[in-house]
Amino acid sequence: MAEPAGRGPELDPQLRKALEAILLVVEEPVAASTLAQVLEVATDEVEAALRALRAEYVDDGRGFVLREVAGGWRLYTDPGAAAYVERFVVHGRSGRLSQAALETLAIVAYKQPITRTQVSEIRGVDADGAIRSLLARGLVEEVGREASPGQPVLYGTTGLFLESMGLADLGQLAPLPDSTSRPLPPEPPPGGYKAARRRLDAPAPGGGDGPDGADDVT
Amino acid sequence: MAEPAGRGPELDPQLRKALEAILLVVEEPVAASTLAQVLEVATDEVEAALRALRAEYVDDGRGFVLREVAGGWRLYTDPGAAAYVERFVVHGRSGRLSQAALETLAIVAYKQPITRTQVSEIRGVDADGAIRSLLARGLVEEVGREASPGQPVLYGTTGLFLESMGLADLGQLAPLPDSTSRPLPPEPPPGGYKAARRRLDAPAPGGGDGPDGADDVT
Amino acid sequence: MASSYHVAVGSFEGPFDLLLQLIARHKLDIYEVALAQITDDYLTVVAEMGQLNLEVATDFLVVAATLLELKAARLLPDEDEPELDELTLEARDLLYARLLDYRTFKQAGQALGDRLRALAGYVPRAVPLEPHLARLRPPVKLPVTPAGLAEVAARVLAAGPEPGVDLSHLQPVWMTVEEAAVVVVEGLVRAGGRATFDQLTAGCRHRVELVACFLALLELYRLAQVDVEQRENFDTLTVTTAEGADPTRGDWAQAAFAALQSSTDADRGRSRVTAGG
Repeated sequence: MAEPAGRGPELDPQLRKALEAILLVVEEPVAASTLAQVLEVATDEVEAALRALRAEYVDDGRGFVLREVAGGWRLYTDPGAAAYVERFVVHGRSGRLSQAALETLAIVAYKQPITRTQVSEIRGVDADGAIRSLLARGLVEEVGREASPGQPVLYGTTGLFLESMGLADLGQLAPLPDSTSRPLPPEPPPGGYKAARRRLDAPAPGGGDGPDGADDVT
Repeated sequence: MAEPAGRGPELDPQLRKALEAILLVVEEPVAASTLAQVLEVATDEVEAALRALRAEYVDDGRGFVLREVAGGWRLYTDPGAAAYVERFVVHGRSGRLSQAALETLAIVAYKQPITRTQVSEIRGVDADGAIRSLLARGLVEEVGREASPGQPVLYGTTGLFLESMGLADLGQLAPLPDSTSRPLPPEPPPGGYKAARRRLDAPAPGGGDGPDGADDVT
Repeated sequence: MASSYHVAVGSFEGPFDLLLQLIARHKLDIYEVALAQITDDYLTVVAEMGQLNLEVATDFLVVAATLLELKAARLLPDEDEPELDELTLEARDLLYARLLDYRTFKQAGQALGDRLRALAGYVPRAVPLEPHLARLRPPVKLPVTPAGLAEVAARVLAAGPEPGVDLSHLQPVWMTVEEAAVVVVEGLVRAGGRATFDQLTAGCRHRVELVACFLALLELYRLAQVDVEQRENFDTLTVTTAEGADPTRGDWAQAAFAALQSSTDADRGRSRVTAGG
């Protein structure tokens, strides 16, 4: 994918200058097609130039890199300089996510669109706090409403999620391990469930003629 | 001022990488002395490197330039690419608000005047980016400073905000929906079991609390 | 006593996470484990949650009920009928499927977290536009009506931040299983030794309390303090004091309480041994 060092031929200086200037002001990854439109150049050409530029930055050992994520291109600091950059970026972009938030993020990412209740069912506990946190961080968003009673909100992941994960699109998410392919383990019932049930079903032993005092209770 | 083309000798690759990474993320011009401190390099050396970098960008015809303004250094788009950048800004995404920015705007609107920290506390994540974006779009502005240690800036909404919402003044903001539509808090436990529990915990069952004692419970 | 327990309350994310941790602690493979094996440990942790005044969330109790049922089935003597009860098996399969599902997403979440950390070194440029460019930006279109903004504000203001540890289910406890046992025992005494489950739990105001009472009932049944009668599945449960007990005297209640107490103590003793070994 990355072009070899040879930078000259396909990188028109004017195109490079325009691309670099625009990349400096984008606030989210910008699609090659958008750049092509603004620059009135074929998308192919823009893409080729972006790839050449990406390779050039790497070859030159620059402090910034050009990445293609979330369906677009954007400038990032080179991780090699992270130690210095941290001093100037007061707040980490999303801090550290709690385990609850990560679980919830995974469920939303792989099952989207999904309702809050469905997330809670998988987690076994309420997911409100975690979803709220992910909403606030811009990693998930409301994507619609389910056509069912109460019309619960459906959630999905955002472009920022893809960007943070370094993914071009959701198709690049690592496949989930298939847990259902394994057979269920045995649950040895030494006593036998049927036997247990039968005892429950058996008529009450003795004392069946409890006094009618029961009425007083309620 | 600008060094001649000769770029090699005085620009240590590691120093250049660190400087470029930092320059990519700083929002305000950053002083050479600050960079020197963080990088643990003499200020002279940093200044020389910055000047060399500035010259390098010019020589290479990059789309960005390094300028020394207001006692610091910052990256700017190259004026030679202004036409493209302007077209991108005008035709770019028409200032759609992110969910994070919208939530922050709602908080500022209903809780103004409010500090950045207070907004962050309510949202549970850092609000700097969202406030910056709202400031840049003219929807919120600084309205004063809190009379507390550090005198943090207080933010409020702008006239443009009212105009965008079609409101004459803040008094026309829709009242907050009643919070009772949220899940009810848990009900108190049924009367009696606490008392009963105490009896269970009581040391010796005196034997006297037979059926007659039970009547007291209800 | 709780300190000897390695699974600290609050260090797991929910009932399935707790199950996974218990399975791991016993060095059992998730595909080999008989869930009933970890019933005691699970109940001990849930009881601790109650003592720490954490809400014993409904889902913890639902899982507890399934585990208890599995365990009860294992403890009962084998009779000539080797078939498994369909409902119990179904409950087991469902629980197990949910556990595996949860495990899948827990692992996926960890992978996402690893990836986030690995990529944290890439910081995007996110710098305000130069003033002359900012002026060119088209005016923002607010995507909401005033009423919509109010809704957003209400939601965000009511929510508050996510707690550091996941205690989002932290609420005042309604009723522990121990307390529920008192409700059942005393209700039964007052009723003269026979009452329906509905009558015994008429004072319960929340589903969690009902579940707690049901667990207490199962425990009393296990301890042979009560008998339970049900004509058919989903029919009314009728509870009676165990055969031969005279409910009109205090002795039966005291005996039941004593049995509960020693059972709890025994459970804790077992847990200590398990945790130590």
